[in-house]
Amino acid sequence: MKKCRILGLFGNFDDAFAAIGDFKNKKVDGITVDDVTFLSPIEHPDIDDVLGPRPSVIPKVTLCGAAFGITFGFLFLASAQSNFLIQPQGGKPVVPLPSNIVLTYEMMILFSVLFTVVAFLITTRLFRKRKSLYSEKVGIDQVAIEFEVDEKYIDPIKGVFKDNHAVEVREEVQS
Amino acid sequence: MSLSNLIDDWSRYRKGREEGGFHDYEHMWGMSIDLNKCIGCNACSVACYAENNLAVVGKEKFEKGQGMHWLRVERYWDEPDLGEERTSEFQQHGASFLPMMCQQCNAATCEPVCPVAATYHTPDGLNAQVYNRCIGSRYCSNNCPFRLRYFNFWSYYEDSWPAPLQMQLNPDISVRDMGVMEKCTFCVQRIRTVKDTARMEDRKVRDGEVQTACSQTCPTGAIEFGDMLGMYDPETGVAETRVTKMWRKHQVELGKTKQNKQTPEMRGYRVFEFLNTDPCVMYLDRVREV
Amino acid sequence: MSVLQHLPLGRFIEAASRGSRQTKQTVQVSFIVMLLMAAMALFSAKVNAEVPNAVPPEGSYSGIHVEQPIEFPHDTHADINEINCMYCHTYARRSKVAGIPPTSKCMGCHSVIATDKPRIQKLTEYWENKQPPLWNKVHDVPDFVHFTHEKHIKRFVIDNEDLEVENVSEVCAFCHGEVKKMTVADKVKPLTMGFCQRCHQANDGPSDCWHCHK
Amino acid sequence: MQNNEVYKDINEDLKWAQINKDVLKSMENPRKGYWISVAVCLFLISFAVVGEVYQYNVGMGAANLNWPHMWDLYIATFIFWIGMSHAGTLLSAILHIMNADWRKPIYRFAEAMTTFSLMTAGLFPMIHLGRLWNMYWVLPYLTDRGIWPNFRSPLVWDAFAISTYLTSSALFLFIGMIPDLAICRDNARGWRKKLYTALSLGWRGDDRQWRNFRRTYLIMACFLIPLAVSVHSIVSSDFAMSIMPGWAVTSFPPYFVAGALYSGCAAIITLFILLRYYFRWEEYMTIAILEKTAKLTFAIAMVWTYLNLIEFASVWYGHSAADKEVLLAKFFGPYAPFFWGMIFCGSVVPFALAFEKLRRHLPTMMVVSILLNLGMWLERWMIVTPTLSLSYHPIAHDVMWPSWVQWFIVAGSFGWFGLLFLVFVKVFPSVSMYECKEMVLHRRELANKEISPVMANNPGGGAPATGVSSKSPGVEGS
Repeated sequence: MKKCRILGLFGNFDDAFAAIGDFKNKKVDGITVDDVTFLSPIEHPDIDDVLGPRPSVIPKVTLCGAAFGITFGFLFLASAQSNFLIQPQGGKPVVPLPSNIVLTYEMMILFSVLFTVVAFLITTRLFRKRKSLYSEKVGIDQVAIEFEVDEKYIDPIKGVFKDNHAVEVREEVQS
Repeated sequence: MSLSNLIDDWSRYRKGREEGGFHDYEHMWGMSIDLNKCIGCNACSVACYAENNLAVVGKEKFEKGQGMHWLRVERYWDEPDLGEERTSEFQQHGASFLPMMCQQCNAATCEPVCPVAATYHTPDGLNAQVYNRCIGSRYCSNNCPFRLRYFNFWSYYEDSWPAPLQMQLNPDISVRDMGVMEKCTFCVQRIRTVKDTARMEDRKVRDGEVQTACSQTCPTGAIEFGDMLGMYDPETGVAETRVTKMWRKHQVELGKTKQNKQTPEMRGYRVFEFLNTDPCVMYLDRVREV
Repeated sequence: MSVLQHLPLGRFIEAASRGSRQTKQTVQVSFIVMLLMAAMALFSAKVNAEVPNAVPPEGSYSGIHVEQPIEFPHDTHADINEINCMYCHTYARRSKVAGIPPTSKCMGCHSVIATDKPRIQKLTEYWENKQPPLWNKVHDVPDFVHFTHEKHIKRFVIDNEDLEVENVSEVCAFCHGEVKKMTVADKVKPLTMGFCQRCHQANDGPSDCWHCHK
Repeated sequence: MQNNEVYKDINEDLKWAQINKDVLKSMENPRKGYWISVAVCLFLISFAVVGEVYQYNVGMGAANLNWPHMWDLYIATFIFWIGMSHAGTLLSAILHIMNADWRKPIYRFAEAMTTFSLMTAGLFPMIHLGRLWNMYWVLPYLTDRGIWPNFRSPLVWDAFAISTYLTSSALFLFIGMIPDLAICRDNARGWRKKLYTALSLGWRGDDRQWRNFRRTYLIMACFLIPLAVSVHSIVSSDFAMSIMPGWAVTSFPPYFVAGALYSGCAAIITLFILLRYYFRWEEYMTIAILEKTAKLTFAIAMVWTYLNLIEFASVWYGHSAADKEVLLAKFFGPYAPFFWGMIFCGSVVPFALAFEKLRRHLPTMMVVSILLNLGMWLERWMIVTPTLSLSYHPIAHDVMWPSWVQWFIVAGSFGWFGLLFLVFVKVFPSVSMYECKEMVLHRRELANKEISPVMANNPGGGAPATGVSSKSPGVEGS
């Protein structure tokens, strides 16, 4: 049993959506819509309707970032200030809240943004090795459907691609 | 830690402000300047130059406004009397003089704005300027309503003290270089010396022991300097100093934005009291015959 | 002193738990803070046995060697012959600077002692020419630092009842290193602000900037 | 129908391959005009370098600063550039959240402008320091000396806010550019190939990437808006937190934010026209988009004018003698020409934007936008300097004009910004390709709906509902 990758290029979104619809309707046994990887030059507004909901953890990570920013920011400032030996003198507060609120606010935004970006880089798997099955056409004006499946599904998938006017089909056997 | 400490400090601060804005002070140095006695001779200013290693910038730079005189004697010319024409710039009564040195505000506006905390309040109630911490953002001077902070716009020490004049520099105070803010310190080097001597002798500082260069030099004795908290007296314990007596007599109190004077004819006032900076220098208004 | 002092939170916790500033401090020490304190106790440096009631400052410095006109052997004087530091550096206990002894003080002994040694002969030459040897400064701090020997000697030697004055070199060693083991003095302590600051914190020295900078 | 063409934000018949081609073309073969611009920028920078080296060595006196003029053009120009940086946030973040898709062809360069003007602005607090070599003391770094920056100081808030803003906006620019960098990677050769391969981080446009990309972009936009507002209000607190007359104004934070958006919009119009002219981007930077930007600018100009009037009124009825004196000095004193110049440029000139004929005329718009920017720069100068000249203490009343060093450095900052921007347009796609495609798709769907609602309701009907059709030339070749 070898793992294979297969990619079908389509000339427009409608053909590709029709193909996904076919997979959804179980035209190929053992393949569901969750196996579909959809490559496109833009994010089509209807993509969620077609592929079904797929969750993203990014908002949660952002929330963590904001919480971390607030706690770390305030604790960092407060610890720095109460270690600052000359500050308690002269009847001034050791931990001045008004200015700490301003600075904590900035720290919250900074850490939220940083956490979001890091989460983005991880969840999109941008640092993985690039897969060979990639068409530059996706960057221009074509859309593609990709599967990573067992060898035996190759032919039925190819059939569905052909039925839906795929412009080009590529496949690759993993070593 | 921490949370209780934080809350404690915070409430301490609030309370402190209501009680007049200062507490836990070892001293609270203050001044009283009698403008009736001031004759505008500028001796105080000269003494300050000599004591504090002030740079002499030269006529050209002084005219550009880059001079550094920690103590400046300001001259004000009166308006002509009612119904009279102004005949010349100089009025017959002559000028009024106002010697201005750093007012050592207890709620100083220069302190919170310094980004590196080079200026802060000492336990002596002084408004400190740490030259070697200053990065020269000049925000403090911009936020000083009295404009009593001076900046080293150039590097002066080579021109100011050509050899062998550098030998007359006061070793107890640093020579400031380019890019540093500086101001009157109430002659902190003298205060420190006296305090150290007192500590070495295991006693307290006595009234009149510390003298600033200006008050020492003033030929008419217009400038009084002393501790606003009162001072140790070998006979009676803590006693009022001459300065506190002055302040009490003229019914000026620290920590107030508006003085509640029982007898309005008493002459004491503080400059820009309404700005709530709580300066430690009281002036006694000049009385003149009209 | 603890390792924690080098971390912002650690110093925060430590300063808070010590309650250094507040007299009426009510400290709420949580379980974690207690654990941290136990860790601090493990890591904290020992109080110097030779100098009671004092915590020596931490820090070392790769000493730079300063050439002197005469290689004065500190070890011979202070270690072998056990001469008190303050016998020659008299001014340490009464002024800001410790002072270099005048040549007359050297000659007080060396007009009779060890006159055959080449260094002593060199010294005698200076003495006879009425010229002081131009010693080079080893322990130099910037001009904006106003260090006073007097106050430190008072705190660690004179006011320190448990210390015998014979052991003063241990106090000097806080900042000058083991000079009595050196010949020509080298700078072996960093003498940076952090070095001063750590000692001030450990020994409750003043933290007001204007004590040293003015 | 023909007449309607000019009112369209983008032509829906635009081929997607054409978009790629047009944008990628802008990154190749600099023309003569480009090199001349680079030379001009380098020339300006060299002025600034001369000024700064001189000032660094002899002291701040070289800038003709004096007592009481401790700040002058440096801080004014600093606020100007910080203000300029709000353009990108406005166009890319606020309009993104509000779903205004006409922003799509022009937001990329506005974002770049944000980052570069922040990089320019960040230089000024350093330049104005008396001891530049110690500027890192403002940052809260760990040191064994037990000293920290003074967290109460608005200047430290500035350091926090600006570094946060710079980080966030640079990341925002970069994240938004990743899909376009992938396109560049597919088409580039040589060193560019390596650069884009590294920068595009292996983007291939699968659905997981797009989904997370959209979320990230939206979240960052949501954070960038309050950040931008806080940055300029913190900059305003440099003044508003003081007690000086003319500075301690409660309305400064909104006033500064409005001024920032204003100058940012004006700068967008300037660069819009320049880019459209240089790269022949009539298809993307359409007159219709320019009009919308101009209307936005006009609205913000009116807000700014209103806040100005409010400030005058509150001073006038506030009965503070010193405040009133500073205000009168602005009106009639030595700074009056600059003050009235600011009022003219900032409040009168924008009325040109109220006329459709002028809005659609590019040379006029160019002149207007430059005048608006000039007005905004004067505004900052008029905030900083008159207060220093005429504060509480009468003995410190003085007028001082900036020296050549200050003017050189201010001019050099424009060169520095220009150089960064010029490098950007040649190395990175300054029009967002994927978002133009989205825009085309969106417009086409709208158009189809208008033409035949039956077809639009029946997506499986085989109509060319997207920008790509099987008959497009790109597909036939394969």
